[in-house]
Amino acid sequence: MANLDTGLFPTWCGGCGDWGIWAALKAALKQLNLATHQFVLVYDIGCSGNMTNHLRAYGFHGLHGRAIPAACGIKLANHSQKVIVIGGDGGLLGEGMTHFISAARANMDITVILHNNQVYGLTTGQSSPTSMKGTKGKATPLGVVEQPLEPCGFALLSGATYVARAFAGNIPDTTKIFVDALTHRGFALVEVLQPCVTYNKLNTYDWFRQRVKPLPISLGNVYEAITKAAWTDQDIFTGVFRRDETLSAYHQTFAILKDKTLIQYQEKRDLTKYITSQK
Amino acid sequence: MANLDTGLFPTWCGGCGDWGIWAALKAALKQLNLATHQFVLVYDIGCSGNMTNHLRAYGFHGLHGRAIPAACGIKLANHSQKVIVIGGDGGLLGEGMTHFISAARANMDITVILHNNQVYGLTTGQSSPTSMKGTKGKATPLGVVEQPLEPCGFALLSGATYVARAFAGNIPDTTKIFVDALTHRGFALVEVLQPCVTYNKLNTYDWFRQRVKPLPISLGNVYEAITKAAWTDQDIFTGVFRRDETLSAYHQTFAILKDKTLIQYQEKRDLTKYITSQK
Amino acid sequence: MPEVFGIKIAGPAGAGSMSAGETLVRAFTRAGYYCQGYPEYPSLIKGGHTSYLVTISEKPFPNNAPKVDLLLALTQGALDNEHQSIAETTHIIADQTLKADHEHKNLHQPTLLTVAKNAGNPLTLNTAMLGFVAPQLKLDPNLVWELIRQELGDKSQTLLDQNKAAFDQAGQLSIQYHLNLDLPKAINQTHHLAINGSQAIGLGAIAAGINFYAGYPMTPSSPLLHFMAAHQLEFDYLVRQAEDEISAINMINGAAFAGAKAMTGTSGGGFALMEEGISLSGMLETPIVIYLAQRPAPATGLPTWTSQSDLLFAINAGHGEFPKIVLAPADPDECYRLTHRAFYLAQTFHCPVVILSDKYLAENYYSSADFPALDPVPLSAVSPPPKPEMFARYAFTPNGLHSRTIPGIPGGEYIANSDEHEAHGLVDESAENRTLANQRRRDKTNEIKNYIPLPAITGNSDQAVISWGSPKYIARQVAEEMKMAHLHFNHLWPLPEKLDTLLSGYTKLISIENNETHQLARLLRQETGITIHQQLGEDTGRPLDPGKLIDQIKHY
Amino acid sequence: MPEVFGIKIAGPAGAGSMSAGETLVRAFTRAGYYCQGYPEYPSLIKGGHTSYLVTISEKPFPNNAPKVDLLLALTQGALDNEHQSIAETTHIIADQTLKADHEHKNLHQPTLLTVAKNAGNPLTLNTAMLGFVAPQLKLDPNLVWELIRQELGDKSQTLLDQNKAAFDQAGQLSIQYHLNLDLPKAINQTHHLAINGSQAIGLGAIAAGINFYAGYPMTPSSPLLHFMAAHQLEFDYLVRQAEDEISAINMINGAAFAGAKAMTGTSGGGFALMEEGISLSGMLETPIVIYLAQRPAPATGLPTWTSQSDLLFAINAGHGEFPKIVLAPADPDECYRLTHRAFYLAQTFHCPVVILSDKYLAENYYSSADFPALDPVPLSAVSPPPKPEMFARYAFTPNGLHSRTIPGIPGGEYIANSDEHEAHGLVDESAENRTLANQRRRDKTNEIKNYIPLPAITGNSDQAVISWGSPKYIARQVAEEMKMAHLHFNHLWPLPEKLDTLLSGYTKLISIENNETHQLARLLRQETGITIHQQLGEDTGRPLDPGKLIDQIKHY
Ligand SMILES: Cc1ncc(C[n+]2csc(CCOP(=O)(O)OP(=O)(O)O)c2C)c(N)n1
Ligand SMILES: Cc1ncc(C[n+]2csc(CCOP(=O)(O)OP(=O)(O)O)c2C)c(N)n1
Ligand code: SF4
Ligand code: SF4
Ligand SMILES: [Mg+2]
Ligand SMILES: [Mg+2]
Repeated sequence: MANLDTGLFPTWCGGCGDWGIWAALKAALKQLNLATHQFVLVYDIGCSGNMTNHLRAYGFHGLHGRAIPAACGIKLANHSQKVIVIGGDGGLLGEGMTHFISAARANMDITVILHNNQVYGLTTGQSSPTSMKGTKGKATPLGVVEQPLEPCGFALLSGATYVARAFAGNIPDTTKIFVDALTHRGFALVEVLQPCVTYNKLNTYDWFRQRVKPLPISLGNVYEAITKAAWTDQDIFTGVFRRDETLSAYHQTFAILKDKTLIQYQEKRDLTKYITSQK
Repeated sequence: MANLDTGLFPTWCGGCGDWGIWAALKAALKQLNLATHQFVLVYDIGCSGNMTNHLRAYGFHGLHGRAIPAACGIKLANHSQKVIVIGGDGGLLGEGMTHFISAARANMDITVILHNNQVYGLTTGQSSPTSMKGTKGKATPLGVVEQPLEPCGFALLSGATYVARAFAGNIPDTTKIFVDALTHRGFALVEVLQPCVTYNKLNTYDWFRQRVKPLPISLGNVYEAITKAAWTDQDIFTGVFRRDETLSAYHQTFAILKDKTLIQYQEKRDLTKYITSQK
Repeated sequence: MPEVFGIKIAGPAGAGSMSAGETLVRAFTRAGYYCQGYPEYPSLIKGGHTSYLVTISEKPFPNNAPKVDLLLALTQGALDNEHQSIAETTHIIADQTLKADHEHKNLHQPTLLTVAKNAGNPLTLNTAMLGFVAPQLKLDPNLVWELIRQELGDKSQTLLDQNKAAFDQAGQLSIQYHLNLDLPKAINQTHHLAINGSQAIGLGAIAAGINFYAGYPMTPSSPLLHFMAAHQLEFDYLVRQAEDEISAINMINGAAFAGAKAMTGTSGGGFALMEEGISLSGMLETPIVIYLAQRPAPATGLPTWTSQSDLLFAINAGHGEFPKIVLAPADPDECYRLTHRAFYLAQTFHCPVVILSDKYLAENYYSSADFPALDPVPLSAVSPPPKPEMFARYAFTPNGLHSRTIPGIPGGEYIANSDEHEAHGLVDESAENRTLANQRRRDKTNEIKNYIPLPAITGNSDQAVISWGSPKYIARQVAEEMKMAHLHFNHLWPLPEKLDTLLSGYTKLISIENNETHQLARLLRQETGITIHQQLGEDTGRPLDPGKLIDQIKHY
Repeated sequence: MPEVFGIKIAGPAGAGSMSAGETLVRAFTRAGYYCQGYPEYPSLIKGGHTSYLVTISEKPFPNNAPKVDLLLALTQGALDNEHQSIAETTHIIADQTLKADHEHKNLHQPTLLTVAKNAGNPLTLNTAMLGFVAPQLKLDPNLVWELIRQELGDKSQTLLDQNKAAFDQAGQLSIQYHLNLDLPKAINQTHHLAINGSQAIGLGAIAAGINFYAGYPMTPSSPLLHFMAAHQLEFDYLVRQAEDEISAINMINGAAFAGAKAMTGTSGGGFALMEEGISLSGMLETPIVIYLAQRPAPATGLPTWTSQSDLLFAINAGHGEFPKIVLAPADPDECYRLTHRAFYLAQTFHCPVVILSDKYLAENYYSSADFPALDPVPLSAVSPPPKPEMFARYAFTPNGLHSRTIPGIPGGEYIANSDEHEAHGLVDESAENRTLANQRRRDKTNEIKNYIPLPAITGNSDQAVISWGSPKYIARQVAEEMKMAHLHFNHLWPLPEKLDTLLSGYTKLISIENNETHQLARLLRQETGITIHQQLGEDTGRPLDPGKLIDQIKHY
């Protein structure tokens, strides 16, 4: 596998969980031995999405919240590409929640790496959909009223065929999960617990280390997985909540994508038959 | 309670489930004995939303998919109003899914009546987020690939404090549930199974009558409720999946809304203190 | 012989006046006429009054007939609703049981409902009407039945039999009637299409080699979505009904980045939601095509009526300044060619191309000359020699154009970056880089102008009527009757060089647009400094009335 | 004595150059100067180079000093990065350990880092720098410390003590230095504010009686969101961080319908998403205020830099044609008054009002005259006598204005209907009703024009510089130096009547805008037919340079 270096060095704060995710992703890509033209990285806008400038591969850095539809479009245009989404809780679960659910329901063959720092990092510290109740953000100084959104639960209820959680403080395990997710065929979510050392003073490395535990049991159905994926006061399980290879990925349901990618259809089209029918 | 008649008669197809919902809603409003200036009906765009012209009360017929945020704005401006959302599966769960989840998470004190006909009615028959797998719509002639979205499940996972399901073919029970939902304080979803006789030839009155059953047991926690709310091949339960009055509604968490509504604050504001601090 | 002849078929929504009207357009086209079919229906599913006006003529692209020569009323409501369109000379056909509000010398009341009922299905009334009227219109009943048969598609045999019975019995009934309708001359061509703007746009996209269409239903863009969906298997592309318009535009941005010829379509409200994604295309330089079918606004407006009120909205769509192309076809032939051209321009300039239509163009049926076969637009992508740096996708070039790669090409790696970026797509916020990037975008817009034709001119006069989009033939008729020249714009943005010279050659310019604020007139003044002397038009949801426009010009 | 004096403090993001810069603006304002503080920082959280330029003057609203007279470099990177801004005469203060790239006669290298370390916290370096520089700038150290103390807010006592120690020790160090800086004359006012555009807009909204602000974070509109959020308890309104911009605009439409004085704010990409909701406001006639803080685009662009490229985008926002007002303040005083006015206009005309600013205005600090106390804008709502029909909210009136009710008022029931509607809000798709509704909207726009002032004119000449928004004082400086008049627009849409007469009184018009396509110039030609002879400006993210503009005019 070629060099992933772009010559630009990340600007994340020292200690930011994004460093760990970056390291794990690079390690996973190396392990999978993919050439840099065989996959596309689709970045959302955020501190997470600023990884854009630090991986030398095909990259698409679109709009805040819209990485998933862009990724779906890329996948459908050329399904021989592995498509990986890098984004934050604000973008993927706030602005872009509809797309997250829709892509999961469709079992789009993309791997979504969710940098869950429970805050809007790049815009300097507002609360996010995963912020805990009571969190005081710059736009919610009276404290968040909402109950936090459960990314894994939502993915599971939407029918995501691969759902896992990792902790950015544990690079080896995160790498393993990335490798696993990247070899899944279908919609894969990896929620990475990502401490934001600058704007999230509650959910720190220590806080997570006290709670994070590997998922002890193997799970039965989706509803059980949803229950286990929920955070409790004591436990936040990491590991794989679902991996179901029995369902077709979205693109696999179309006969024309069986032997060719969509962009390989470049032949001239003969409209005569249709036109004649309109005479 | 005053007359709810506007002088315009609905244009729904004969036999459409919307007739039943209209009847049940009028009956519920009568039963609650609300005057027509004490509540606001917020309509989405769709066949469902076309109820706009047939209820003589304060009404807000906004944009496709955006009834919920408009309703939240109305509620926060004047929380002495009861705020009721009328919308379809396309608007509330497709275009507007992010808002649905957000309002539920916030426990906004609004009652959402979801006309679930599993199709885009007004735009003449495309598949919707709740269409069953394989459904052929005008824009999905090869059949829907997605797994159908579970409205009650999503509401429950989002933290909706009231979640119920009714069947438009059963007006008395639907009325009862409406009355119940309208007396709940907090986010209330009533999913109404609404046959669309014109564009949904699968999920007909008969089809539902074979499957619809009152929820047999009282439910434990939210995760159990999610499980029971899921449709199975045999059973589609109607009734109340959750009613939790212990949590504050969103507006109740703000001290300034304790004794006055937001729009009652019309006093002149003295900026001197702040301005002095900037000198 | 009159120049045009107008036939209106009216009934409640769901009673089949639309399909009967379309059948008449097809039948007359085959019979060698030029036709235009104009549907009117309210924004609801059932019950409201709907009508379909078929205008036939010996000349191409007739406008709506100024009066209804033949009214086919399916129900009492239809008859009542249409009382305004009944002139003294209008022939009316209505079932025997219906009551006209006053005496009409040309009221004909065969027992059509009885025929339909006898055929076993009262819903065959529209078919009975066609069976009755075909001989009176000198249409070959076999041809008309064949078209009805086609329209019924894969309906059940019972339904086919019922329709056939109704059609034949009504034809029998017709023998006793002699309406002696005064029809225009048929020119007896036999190769014309009967086609609407949506179909023609779809065919243009298919001919251009579209790979991916993502859309979300919205009147009046849905017919294109449905057309594209219906033909995906036949022509090897994919259609995705997206979860919303925002997803659709971002999906096609992604697909276009990956090499797909990609398109989306919507109407005003959906287009508003897509604007951020259009701006994205401007920054990433993805080749995308966006179809905007206009309807009266603001907000939900009049969803099933026509309008041209989104011109400046489309031209100024998306935050910031970036190259963008806006085209507006006026008839099926232009729809076909300009859509193909939209893909060509997108692949050439790597920018968003907007195709503006409206409900009138999207849903009207026209007799149209055959469409030429067109080659697909070649996919613009190169295979560069691998280098240590990434591919210089956004390198500075003299005319702002540059080659691109797509994922899968080794050595082509680059970042499509929505942040301002340097040649390889890496973020670069320096003033120097920004200045260069601005220049690249400006150069590109200037280069595009070389591809933009001046407006088409017909007629010779020092006074001219100007128009854009679907009212082309209305403006043409006005110009002809006023003995003025006619300048028609189908490339709306950017405007071509030398336009000022062209316009300043006229002593009087009159704009005709289906909007209230005279957007083309204002655009022309903005870009050329030339004032349009008389600015005409309104936005009532209805097509403009040539007679009224001529009056306004005469009384200026 | 120079007219202006420029002090730049530079360091990596997170090292406190921003807060130190703001402290200097406040200190100089209190010391009786006119100041302006201009921050520059990249779109990232940590590490990038940031700087803060403080310009002080005896005249109001100084533009950025043309050269840096005093550079305060916090780190080696800062010193290196700023080498371009160092002139021969520039005084530089940098820690002893730093190395300049070549000899500077005015390089001063006290042991500031040692001071900070001795104070127990190297992060107090910025405070040490202020302690050192205060005496050299003839600022009262007690005043400066007091301001730092304020800035530190509720930080821990340890941190306060560390900062105090660093400040005092650096002050001691300073005694040995005599930079003899040549400062402008102070005018010794004592009542001026040091305030940025975001705060001033927030105060205007609060004074107007805002009830509800819904927003979604986006640079450079976030400072307003944060300001509004911070002060909600104090001033009795509510702020909601919405799930996205679409929710925000629809929430304020709902809230405004229910009687709230409601506002949202965003930047270009978010504004794009709000356009459908702006069109909705046009149809429902809800009084809403939308704050659009511009930044360089397209797409994500340069998020933390300034631009004026969204003027036509804002004016043409939303599908369809409807009354809309666009205002653009240029300084804190205008921010305060025009925001108040925006609420007033919204309540008067029941239409969307857009306030355009940009990163420059939103984040720059200015010394500003005190803000006058303003009365709240009265809520427009009536209590009609109950009738059998609903309330005729959209009744036809001569000037397009009509009274409204809000939920809770018996007898006021009506439908705010996004479908075209009749007087009570019930759907009505007839041509007659649409014509009336169009007329109502047109009348309203015309009525609004009566409230729109002509541009403010300074200077007397037959040649004029024109500008809008934040470059006002840059254009003013250019006009003054060129001895031209200056026409400044802060009401951008609709444009006032008689503007053509005013403009045609000048023999030469020169536009100055922070964009590439000269949007105001084009708008003026569109609406008046008058061509702006020279169109200047660029969109590099940086404020325009008066010197360069003057050159361009001279070499035209
Ligand atoms: C339409 C739009 N709205 C808002 C923004 C501003 N914005 C940029 S990043 C961001 C939030 C990022 O939060 P998250 O996705 O959690 O990423 P993080 O920075 O925490 O990694 C926001 C709101 C934008 N760029 N576009
Ligand atoms: C932004 C936008 N997109 C699309 C539409 C077109 N549209 C109107 S109603 C509708 C779907 C309605 O489906 P649903 O919400 O299920 O309501 P139903 O008609 O089935 O009751 C759509 C797509 C619109 N009005 N606005
Ligand atoms: S602000 Fe938070 S998320 Fe962003 S780089 Fe710093 S630590 Fe990481
Ligand atoms: S189309 Fe369906 S949902 Fe709409 S009115 Fe008819 S039956 Fe009801
Ligand atoms: Mg985040
Ligand atoms: Mg529906």
